[in-house]
Amino acid sequence: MTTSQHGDERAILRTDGLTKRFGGLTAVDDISFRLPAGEIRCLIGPNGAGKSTFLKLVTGTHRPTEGTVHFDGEDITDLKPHVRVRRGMSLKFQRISTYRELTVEQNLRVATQRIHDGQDATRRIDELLDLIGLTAEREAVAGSLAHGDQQWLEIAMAMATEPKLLLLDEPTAGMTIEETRETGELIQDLVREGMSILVVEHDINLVRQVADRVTVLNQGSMLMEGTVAEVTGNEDVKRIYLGKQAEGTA
Amino acid sequence: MTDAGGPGAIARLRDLLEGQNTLGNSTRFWYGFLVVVGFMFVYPFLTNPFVLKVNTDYFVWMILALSLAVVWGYTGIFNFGQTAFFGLGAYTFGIVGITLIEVTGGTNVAILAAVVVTVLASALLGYFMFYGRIRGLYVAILTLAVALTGNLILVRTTNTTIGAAELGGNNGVTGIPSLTLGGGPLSVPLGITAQYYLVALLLVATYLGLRILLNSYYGYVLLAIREDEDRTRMLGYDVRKLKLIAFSLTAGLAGFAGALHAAWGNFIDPTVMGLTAASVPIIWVTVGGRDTLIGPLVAAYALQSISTKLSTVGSGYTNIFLGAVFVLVVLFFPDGLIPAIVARWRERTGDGHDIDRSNTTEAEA
Amino acid sequence: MAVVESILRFLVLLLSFFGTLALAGLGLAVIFGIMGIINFAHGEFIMIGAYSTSIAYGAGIPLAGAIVVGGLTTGAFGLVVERLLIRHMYDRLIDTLVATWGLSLILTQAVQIQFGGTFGSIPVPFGTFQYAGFSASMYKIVLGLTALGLFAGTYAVFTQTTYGLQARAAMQNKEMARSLGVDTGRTYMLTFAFGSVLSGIAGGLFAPLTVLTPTMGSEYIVEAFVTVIVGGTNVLIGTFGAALSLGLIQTPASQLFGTLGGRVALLVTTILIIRVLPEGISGVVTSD
Amino acid sequence: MSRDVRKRTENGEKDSQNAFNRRNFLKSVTVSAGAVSLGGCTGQIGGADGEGPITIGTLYDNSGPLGFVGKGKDAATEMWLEQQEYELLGREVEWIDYNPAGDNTKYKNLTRKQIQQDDVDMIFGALLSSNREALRPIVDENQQLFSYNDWYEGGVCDEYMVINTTLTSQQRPLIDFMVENFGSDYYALVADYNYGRVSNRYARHYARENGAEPVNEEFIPLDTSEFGSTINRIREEDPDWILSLLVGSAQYSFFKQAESAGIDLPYGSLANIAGTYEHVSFDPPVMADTYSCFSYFQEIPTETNQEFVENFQERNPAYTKEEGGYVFLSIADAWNAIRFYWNAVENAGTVDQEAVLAEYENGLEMDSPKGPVTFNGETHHATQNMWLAKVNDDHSVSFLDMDGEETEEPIAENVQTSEWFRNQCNLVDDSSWDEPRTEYLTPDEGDLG
Repeated sequence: MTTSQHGDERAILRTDGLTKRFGGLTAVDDISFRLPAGEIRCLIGPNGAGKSTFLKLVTGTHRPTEGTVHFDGEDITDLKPHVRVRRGMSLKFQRISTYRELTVEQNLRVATQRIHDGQDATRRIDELLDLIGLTAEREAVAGSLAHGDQQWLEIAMAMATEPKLLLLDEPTAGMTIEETRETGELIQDLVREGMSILVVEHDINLVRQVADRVTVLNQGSMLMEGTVAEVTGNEDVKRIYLGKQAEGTA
Repeated sequence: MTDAGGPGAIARLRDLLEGQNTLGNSTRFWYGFLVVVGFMFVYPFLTNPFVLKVNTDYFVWMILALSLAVVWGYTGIFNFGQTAFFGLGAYTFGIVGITLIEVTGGTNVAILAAVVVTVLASALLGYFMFYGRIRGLYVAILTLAVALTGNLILVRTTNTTIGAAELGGNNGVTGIPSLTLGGGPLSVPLGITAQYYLVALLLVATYLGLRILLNSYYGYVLLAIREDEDRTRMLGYDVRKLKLIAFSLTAGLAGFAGALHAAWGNFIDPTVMGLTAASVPIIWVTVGGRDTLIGPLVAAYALQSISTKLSTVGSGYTNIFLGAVFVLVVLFFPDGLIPAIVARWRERTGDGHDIDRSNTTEAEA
Repeated sequence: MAVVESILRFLVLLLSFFGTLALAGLGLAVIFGIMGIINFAHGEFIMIGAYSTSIAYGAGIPLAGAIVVGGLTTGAFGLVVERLLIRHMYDRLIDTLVATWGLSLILTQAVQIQFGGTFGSIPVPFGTFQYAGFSASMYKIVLGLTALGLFAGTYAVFTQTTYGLQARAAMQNKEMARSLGVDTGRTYMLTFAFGSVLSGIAGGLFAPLTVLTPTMGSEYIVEAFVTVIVGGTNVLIGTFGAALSLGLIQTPASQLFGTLGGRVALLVTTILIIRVLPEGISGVVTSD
Repeated sequence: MSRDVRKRTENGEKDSQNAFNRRNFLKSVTVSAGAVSLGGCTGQIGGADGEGPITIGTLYDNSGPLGFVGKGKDAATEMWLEQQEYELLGREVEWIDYNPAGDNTKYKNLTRKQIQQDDVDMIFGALLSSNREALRPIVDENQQLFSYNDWYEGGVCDEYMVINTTLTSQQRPLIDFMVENFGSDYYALVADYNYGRVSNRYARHYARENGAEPVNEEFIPLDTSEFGSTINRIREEDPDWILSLLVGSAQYSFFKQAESAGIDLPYGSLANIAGTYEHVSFDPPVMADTYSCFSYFQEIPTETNQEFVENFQERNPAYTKEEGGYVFLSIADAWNAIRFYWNAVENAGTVDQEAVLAEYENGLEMDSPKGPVTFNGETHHATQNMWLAKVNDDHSVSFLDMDGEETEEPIAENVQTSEWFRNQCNLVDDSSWDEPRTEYLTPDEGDLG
């Protein structure tokens, strides 16, 4: 278990002994995690490894049974989700959650209007539309967009709150290879702008393309952490991914 | 290409009033709007006092329709008991009005009291519901249960007197003062025509005010809450607090309309909180169109005047006709009449969208 | 003996409140549970059941048979309504609410025009239940037991028949059921008809106890609504649990504070239960 | 940072999106403009007095819970107008019949419409007290002569209202009879709204004058149809008889449930049989042993009444026993109301409302299905005979005198309003057309002394 090279105080996100139990089941088991500012971290692990629950503990949707969460140096364990967002955190949901019956512009305006108002909000919307190539779809109803476009729209909405930390929950689910690659490029652009990104992802191509470091979860606890090369070469990781098929059940 | 070079002020005003969230953003709409408002203000010279008096009440019901259009149509909070707040406003106005009419001579305090009491009561109920994570159909049933309990209590107030007002149980409160203009010694009770103009003015002001609200920051937030509360929470909005605010302010508007109704008829009785009364505004908003303001307005006016018209025919068929209207509209115009008419109009004229974007380069039709 | 008498009195009262709530609510619950829609004309379906039972009884059919006739007539009527109206608005809760409200206005007025103010009544059968100084209407007891019987019958339909299997599948997850080849359209049609039969039978059972008027449906709509909503989406467990708990509260309340006390207690309990159990009773029981 | 990551233009289906152009929006507002005028209809000028048609307005529910009552009153009004061939003082009579359907706001609007637009000479209307109280301010404001003729708890002292019906205070003989023949402990079942509560106050007062006391007074919400707890309570209290002030089809189910629960106490009813004919709707013996005191029953044995009932049932078969109907009190009251008006107009020789009211006030007298009735000028209420009916085991009705013997005579003749009300309300001396008294008096405990 290698500790991160950067000092704790520069960590944008830090969890200490984070645990979540649902009745008998321990979904997240004593995870101490550091995400340095400006890093793209991928969180991988087989289904049921606790990735989503961990994310929900970070966003505040669930309250931890034990342990604390620190964001940009502040203890946010007891803060409500919307307050954490105002502190600079933003989430793209696992299930596509654009406002399906509202137009693309209305979707983006809801996201940006808390930061910018009036004209510069419109300017910001135009930039975002241009960035994700949906300028022509401005008036279209979000629900009518293609699957990939909807994922992009929601990523743009998450970016629109100009967060310090962007949480992406399987952002490329249902995307073509080409679209996945383009998503990777977008993520790298964002980091260059100073944003830290935590991506929960299965698609190994995206992980290779974007990840600075990778954290592997298995059955609720942290199996290992390291660069893409270290992780993909590691026997344990192979076992929990490949071995699982061999043994049949987890 | 903005519209025909109106002075900056009009353009700024239109920018406030218009937006994606409300129907009617083109110049022709505003011309039509001005024609209707003009007709409303010329109407007293064309007809007799009876028709004015009846139309004044329709305008009051239209304000109630607007309040439900915002809380349910736009915010998605299915408030089945909005008429309970309408009734609460009416009763508060009646009690305070009767008690103070000699003292202050005016009804301004009574109107204020009606709105304040309704906002507080609804804030209490709203806190009870939204901070208890109650959603969807359960909000509807809970608000309906509150309305029915209100009805049950009010029917028993046969010999209860609050201030100088006898609640009169099933017979309701009588002798409620009409609206007076100004306050204190110089307050003047309004005649039928004056009441008509005042309520017409209040209706237009409420409509335009809500247009501005719905196209502003809050309008987008309300729509977002209706569509997906979790997504909205993760964009940094305190959803529970915003729902509570939306719920109590629209209830206050309903209470205000209730006060106007009590002043209009100098009377209010517990049936205003019954099951039948509770479902009527729901039907206006559904028939008119759930995510518009104009839909419920037109539906409220049309259905109330048709219902009165039919009762003068003395036929027992009023309910059959109204029932048939509800069934057919929901069957053939699921999104409501007005959106259907607009959609059909757009198909015929090939209009993509009626958004009057000043920066689109297309030629003005 | 006084203790036995008051226990019996409490039980009979509980049985009659439970019976009324359960019978009024079951038909509505079946439709709400499986199709996710509220039939606002449910009261008028009960009225149709009562009227057709009264007509059958008047034609000489014994009460039990007349009630079955009432149930089947209402079922047939429900089928027609489903095919003409409800079929076009599955899963659209608000639209079905308004459409069925329109239907209820039409039905009440049509029956008023056709049959006038009040309609032929049925005498209360079975006389009086006597036990050591305690006497109660035997029919009330039979009513409560019949309600239990109907629950058992509904349970049997849901567990033993293919329709029941498909209905429960559609209730759990409509898309999944459809992908497994369940013709939800047909299942919904049968569900609405089945719910209507239950409402009709309830109407037939209530007929002897009350006066038949076009507006009699409104007496039951609030009870039915409250029972179904407090019960939650699971048809059997929810409705049964709600009818029992509300009955348990309404019984002492009405004994202590009279009928008004019972009525206020019912509404206040509903408000509290919804607050404590946002998904209703079945939310608690079925959520693992 | 606007790097066009996605090559949109290559993808064909995006271009098919039709280009935006600003189109104007339908003048949907014209729909609402049209509707605005829908509500308006130009005024008709009613016959100024002296010539032109006489217009009579009626406001009785044709639908809703009391639809059957309103329809009965309309049928009685129509029978009379047809007998008069729609002619009065040699002038044509126009009948304007609206259906407020039990909605108080509609009562207000339609009253206003009949007064201001149809310019009616007389209005007959309102069933519940709440309907009357909703429209009374409009009647007073416009000085419109108005006949209220449905049984109520009494107390209206209004210059412009003429009332002919049964008042609770006139039903005193029932209480005296029940206490005398059955005992002094009674259980009161009171419909929980104004009529029930005020009538109960009268009943309790008369009972106490006879030394009787209610063992319990239960106030029951109008839409209650489940009486298990009430029946239990009655059995606990074990009263001598039951006072019924039950109103509404829901509450009548008490009788059936009590019957099947083995309660066989005599019922003294101030609110059943005459107006709502439970003895016809229910099968025997549910209503057996019920005593009711009203000014009118279909079974009243006088020759005038039998003739009236035959005529009415012949024209309206729905009200025959075979069709489960009954010629109930409200029908007879409506019949008397329009005939009082006819007499007053014929005496006054004009339809000028103030003159017609003057005729009412100096006392009209006429025979009627109820027997002879006179109109009391001071109180604006009718004075009439009261009949005490008993429902036998086979639900037939027989009339009794104070000692319970069968009779063909009313139990009390020329019964006026209560003494308390007569002292409070003298519309001849202390009220006039232009300085009117328009009150609604409710007796408190002490008032009925």
